[in-house]
Amino acid sequence: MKKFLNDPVNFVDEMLEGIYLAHPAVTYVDGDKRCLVTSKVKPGKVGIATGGGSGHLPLFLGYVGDGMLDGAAVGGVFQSPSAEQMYQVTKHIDQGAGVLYVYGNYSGDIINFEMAAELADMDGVQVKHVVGNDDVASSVVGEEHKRRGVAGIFFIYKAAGAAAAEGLPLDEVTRIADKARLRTRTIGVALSSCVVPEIGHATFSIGEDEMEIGMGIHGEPGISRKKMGSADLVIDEMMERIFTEQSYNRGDSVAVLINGLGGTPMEELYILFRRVSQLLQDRGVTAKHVWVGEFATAMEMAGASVSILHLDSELDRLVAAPANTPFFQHVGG
Amino acid sequence: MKKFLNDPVNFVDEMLEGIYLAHPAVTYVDGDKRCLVTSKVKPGKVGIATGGGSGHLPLFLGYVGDGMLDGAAVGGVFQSPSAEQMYQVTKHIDQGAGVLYVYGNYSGDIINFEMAAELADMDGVQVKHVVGNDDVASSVVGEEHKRRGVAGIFFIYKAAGAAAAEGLPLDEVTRIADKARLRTRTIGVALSSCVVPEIGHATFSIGEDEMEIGMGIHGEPGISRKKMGSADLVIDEMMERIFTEQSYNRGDSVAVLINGLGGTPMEELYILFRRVSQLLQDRGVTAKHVWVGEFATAMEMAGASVSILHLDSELDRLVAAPANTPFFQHVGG
Amino acid sequence: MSLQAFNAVDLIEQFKSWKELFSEQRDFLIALDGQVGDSDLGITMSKAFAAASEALVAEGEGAGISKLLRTAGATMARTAPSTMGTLTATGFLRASKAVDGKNKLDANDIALFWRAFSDGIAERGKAKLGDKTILDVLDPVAASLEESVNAGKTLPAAMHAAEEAANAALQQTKSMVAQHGKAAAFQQKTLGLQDAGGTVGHLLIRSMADFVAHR
Amino acid sequence: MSLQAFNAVDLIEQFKSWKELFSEQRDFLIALDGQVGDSDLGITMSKAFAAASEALVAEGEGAGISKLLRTAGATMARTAPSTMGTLTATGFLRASKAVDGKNKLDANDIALFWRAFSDGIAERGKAKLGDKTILDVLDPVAASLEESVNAGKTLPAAMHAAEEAANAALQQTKSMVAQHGKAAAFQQKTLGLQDAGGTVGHLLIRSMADFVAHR
Ligand SMILES: Nc1ncnc2c1ncn2[C@@H]1O[C@H](COP(=O)(O)OP(=O)(O)O)[C@@H](O)[C@H]1O
Ligand SMILES: Nc1ncnc2c1ncn2[C@@H]1O[C@H](COP(=O)(O)OP(=O)(O)O)[C@@H](O)[C@H]1O
Ligand SMILES: [Mg+2]
Ligand SMILES: [Mg+2]
Ligand SMILES: [Mg+2]
Ligand SMILES: [Mg+2]
Repeated sequence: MKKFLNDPVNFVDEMLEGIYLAHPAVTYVDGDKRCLVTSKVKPGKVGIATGGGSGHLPLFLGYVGDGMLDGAAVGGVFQSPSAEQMYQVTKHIDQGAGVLYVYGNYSGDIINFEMAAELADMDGVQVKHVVGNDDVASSVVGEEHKRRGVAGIFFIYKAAGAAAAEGLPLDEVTRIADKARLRTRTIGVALSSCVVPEIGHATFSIGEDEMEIGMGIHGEPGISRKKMGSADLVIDEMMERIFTEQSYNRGDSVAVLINGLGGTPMEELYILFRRVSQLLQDRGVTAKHVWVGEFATAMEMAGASVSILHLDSELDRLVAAPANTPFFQHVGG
Repeated sequence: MKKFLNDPVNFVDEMLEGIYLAHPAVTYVDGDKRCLVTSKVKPGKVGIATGGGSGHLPLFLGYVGDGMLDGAAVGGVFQSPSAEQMYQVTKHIDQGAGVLYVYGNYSGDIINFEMAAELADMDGVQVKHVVGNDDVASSVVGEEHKRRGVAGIFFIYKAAGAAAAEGLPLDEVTRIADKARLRTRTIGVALSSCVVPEIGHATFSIGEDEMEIGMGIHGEPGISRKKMGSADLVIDEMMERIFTEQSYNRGDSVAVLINGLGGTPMEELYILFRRVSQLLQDRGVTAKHVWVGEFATAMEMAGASVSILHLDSELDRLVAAPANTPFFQHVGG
Repeated sequence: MSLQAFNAVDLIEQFKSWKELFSEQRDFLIALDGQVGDSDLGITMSKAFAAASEALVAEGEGAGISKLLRTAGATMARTAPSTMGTLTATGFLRASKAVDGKNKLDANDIALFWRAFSDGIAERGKAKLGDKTILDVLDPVAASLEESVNAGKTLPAAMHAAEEAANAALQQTKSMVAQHGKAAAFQQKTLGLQDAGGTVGHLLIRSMADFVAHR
Repeated sequence: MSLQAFNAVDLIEQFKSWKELFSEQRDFLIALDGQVGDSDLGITMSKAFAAASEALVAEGEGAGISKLLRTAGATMARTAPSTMGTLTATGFLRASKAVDGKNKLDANDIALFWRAFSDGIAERGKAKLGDKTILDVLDPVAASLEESVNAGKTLPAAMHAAEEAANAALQQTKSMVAQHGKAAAFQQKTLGLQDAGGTVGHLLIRSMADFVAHR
C-alpha cells in the first residue's frame, strides 16, 4: 500500500480535519467531525442531507454548499455513517421546512437513514427519501430498485439543490429529485483496484490488460471482464447499455457527466467524452451541460463512468443554476 | 499500459477534440487545434498566453478563461508546442495592449517561446516573458534560474490574470506576474511513474515502498529517494525546504495549493493539507487562500506537491478575484 | 464446569469473548466478505465488539443485563454502522427489551434473547428467509433454542444444539443466492459460498455455546 | 562509388537515410534519453526526420538545395518542437542560409553547412562548449571539416574525418556534467553517460559519411 497517510485508523478523521481547515464554508455539529453541515444554514429553506462511506470524494460531503446540499453524514471508508450522525445533521439543517435525504442504494445506508428518519420524526422533522439507483450495470430493467447508486447522484443533488435554493417546498424538491433520479443512467468501467487503508491491499485483482465494464465504486462486479479495448470501443459498449434504457429522441437534450474514478488522468476522460459526444450527435441528441472530472471516486481506482441525465425544461434550468461548494463551483448559465 | 485511448499518436488531438466539444468557452485559431484561445477575447485587455507539453491537465490550457489566461499553445505529451503555434495564439489574443507569456522553465519551451516572440515582434506585438521556476527541489538557492516550473505557475496565472482583468497595462501585469513568481515556492513528492502513451511503459521505476521527494512532473529526479514515510513526516520534510527559502513572519498570510499529480486520491491530499496547515499555524502564518485538488498533473503519476505563495496585500486581492475557466472556477472573495 | 444462567458479570465476560473472537477472525471475515462483497466485514465486526465490550466493562455489572445489552447495541450502532454493524446493533437493542427486568438469563431467556435478536434484524433489514443473510442462521438458532426449552434442556445443552443448528444452517446458505447487500451484485457467483453475515451469526452462537460449556 | 558533391536529388536521398536511421534508432534514443531525461528524444527525432523527408520528397529537387533545407527546418520546427527538435530545425534553417544560391555542395560547402548549423544551435540554445550538449559534437565536426577543406580533402575523406571527430567528441561528453534540458536535473549522475543530443549529432554525421562513401 502506497498512500499518504498516518495511522490508517485515523484516515477519515484526518481527512476531515484537512477539509475543515481548508474550507470554512463547512463545519460540524454535535462535536462530531463526521456530522458535516454548511456554515450558513438558510432560514426557511428545505434542507437536503446526504451521507455515505468515505473514499469517494467529492462524494458525499463535497457538495454541501450554496445551491446544492446542507449537510452530509460521513462514514468510514466504504461504510455507512451511523443513524445518530444522520439524525444530528438532520436536526441542525432543518429550518421548519423539512429535510430531503438523498443517498445511494446500499443496504447499510438505507438501514441507517431509515433509523435516522424515525428519530427525526419523533422530533417532528418531516423527512423524505430519494435513493439513487443510477447504475444500469447492477441490475436488469424491471429490477431497477436493486441497482446501486453511483456518480449520477450528482445530478440529483444539482437539481434538488437548485430547487431548494429557489425556495420550493419539500414536496416539490422531492418530486424534482425523484424526477432527476428516474431520468439518470450511469455505467462505469474499472481498470484497477483501490486499497482500503485499514485493509492495506487491493480490494480485487484484475489483469494488466483487463477491464471490467459495470464495476461498482467499491469494486462490486460488473457485467463483463475482458481485454482492454480502444477508448472508442469501450464507450460504444457502455453507451449501448444506456441507449437501450431510455428513449432519447432527435432534438432531446441531456446533461453528461464523465467521471474519473480516481486514478485515471483527465486527458483520458476527455478522450472518452469525445466519443460520447459523437454518439449523441449521431442520434441528434444535444449534450447541453457537460462536466468532465472527478465527481464520485473510489480512491485510487483507475476507471471512469458516464452518467446521462435526460433533460426536460425544468431540469435544464435547475442543472444550469449556479452552485458554490468546496468541491464544485458552477457559474450559472 | 492501461489507458483509455485509441491510437496513441492521436492522444493529444482527441483529448483536444473532447475539450472543444465540452467547453464552448474555448476555441482554436489557424485551423490548428493546438492553438487554443478564449472564445471571447476582451478588447483592450493585455493578453496572457501560456503553453507547454500535454499530460499535465489542467495545465496549461485549462486556465484559459475569464480572470485568467487568453490562450495556450498545446504540445505533444511532455513536449513543447512549436514557436509557430505560440505565435498564432499571440497574434489572435493581442488587442493592442501587448501579450505576456507565462510558461515553465524548460529548455524546449524557452527556445520556442523566444522564437515566437521574435515572430510577434516583427508584427509589432509587444511581448513580455515570465518564466515559472518554483520547484525548490530542482536547484539550490542562488541558482534559482535553473529551477523547473511546476504547479506554482497557477499562482502566477491567477495573479496576472486578475491584474489583466482589472485593466492594468502590460508592464504592470508583468510586474505582478514576476512578483508572484518570486514569492512562490513548490516542492513535490512522487510515489509512482506515469506512462507516456507513445512510449507505452513507465517513464521510471520506483519500489513498492519508496517515494521520491522533489521529483519533477516529467519524472525528473528529486532530492532523495527513500522508504515511504507517514504523511506528516513527508510534509515535515517538504515544508522544511520551503521554510528555509523565504522568511515567513508571524502574522504573514500565504496562499496554499495542494496539488495531486494525477493518481493520488483527494482524501490523501486533505491529509497532507492538514499537516501543512498545522506547520503554518505553528509559525503564526495564516493560510488565507487554500486550493486542494489537481492543478498540474503528470498523467497517472501518484504523488503530490505543495505550493506556497507569500502574499502581500496586492497579491491577496488578485488571488481572491473571481475566475471562470473550463477547469477552474472561483467565486470571488 | 458449565453455566446454567448468565448474570451481568457473565454477560460482560461473554462480550470479552466475542471481542477476542472477532479480533481473531478479522482477516478471515475480510477475506470471506472480499469474495463477493467489499471486504469490510472483518473490520466492522472487530470494531463493533471491541467497542461494545469496552463500553460494558466501563459501565459495569451494576447496570444490569438489559441496560448492558442496550449499551452494547447503542455502542455498535455508533462505532460500526455498516449493514451488519447496524443489524447486529438492532439485534442487541431488541434482545435488551426482551429480557428487560431480568437479572439472570436461563435457557428460556436466552431463547427469548435470540428470537428478539433475529426478529429485530428481520424487521430492520426486510430480508426474507432464503435471501442468504444472517437471518438464515439466526432464525433456525432461535427455533432450536425454543425447541430445547420445550424439551427441558439445560442452557449448555440448549446452546450445544443451537450451535449445531447454526452450523447446519450456515452450510445451507451455500445453496442460496444473495439478494441483499454488496454480495447481491454477484448473484450466481454466491452459490456454493457460505454467507458472510451468516458466518458471523454462527460465530456468535458457537462462542456462546463454548462460553456456557466452560464457564 | 562515392559522392564528391551533393545536388538536390542527393540531399533528398540523404534525408531519406536520416529518416530510416532515426526510425531504427527510435527505441535506442528513447532509452538513452530515459536514463537522465524524459525519454522523448527517440520519438521527436523519428517524427522530425520522417516529416522532413516526406516534405522534401513532396517539394521535389526543383526547389533547389537552400529551399529544401529551409523546408526541412520549418517542417521540423512544426512537427517536433522539443528542445532537440527546435535546435535541429534551427540548424537546418541556418544551413539553408549558409548555402543559399548553390546547386551543389562540395566539401567546402558542407563545412559551411555544419558550421552554420552548429552556430545556429549555439545562438538559439545559449549553451557553452562543455555543457554536455549536441554542440560538443557539432562544433568539433565543423572544425574538422574546416581543417579538411584547408588540407584539400575530398568530400568523402572530409566526412570520414568528421565522423571520427564526432565519435571522439561524443566519447568526450561522457566526462561532462549536463547543464541544460531535463538531463541537467541529474547533475553528477550524467557523468559517464554520453549525451543524448550529442548522440543525435554523431548519428547525423555518421549517416552523411556513409552516404557520401557509398553513393
Ligand atoms: N437486508 C439485510 N437483512 C439481513 N441481513 C443482511 C441484509 N443485507 C445484508 N445482510 C447481511 O450482511 C452481510 C454483509 O454485511 P456487510 O459486509 O456489513 O454488508 P455490506 O454488503 O453493506 O458491506 C451479508 O452477508 C448478509 O448476511
Ligand atoms: N540549451 C541547449 N543547447 C544545446 N543543446 C541542448 C540544450 N538543451 C538541451 N540540449 C540537447 O538536447 C538534448 C535533449 O534533447 P530533448 O530530449 O529534446 O530535450 P528535453 O530535455 O527538453 O527533453 C540534450 O542531450 C542536449 O544535447
Ligand atoms: Mg485522482
Ligand atoms: Mg486523477
Ligand atoms: Mg461488506
Ligand atoms: Mg528529452
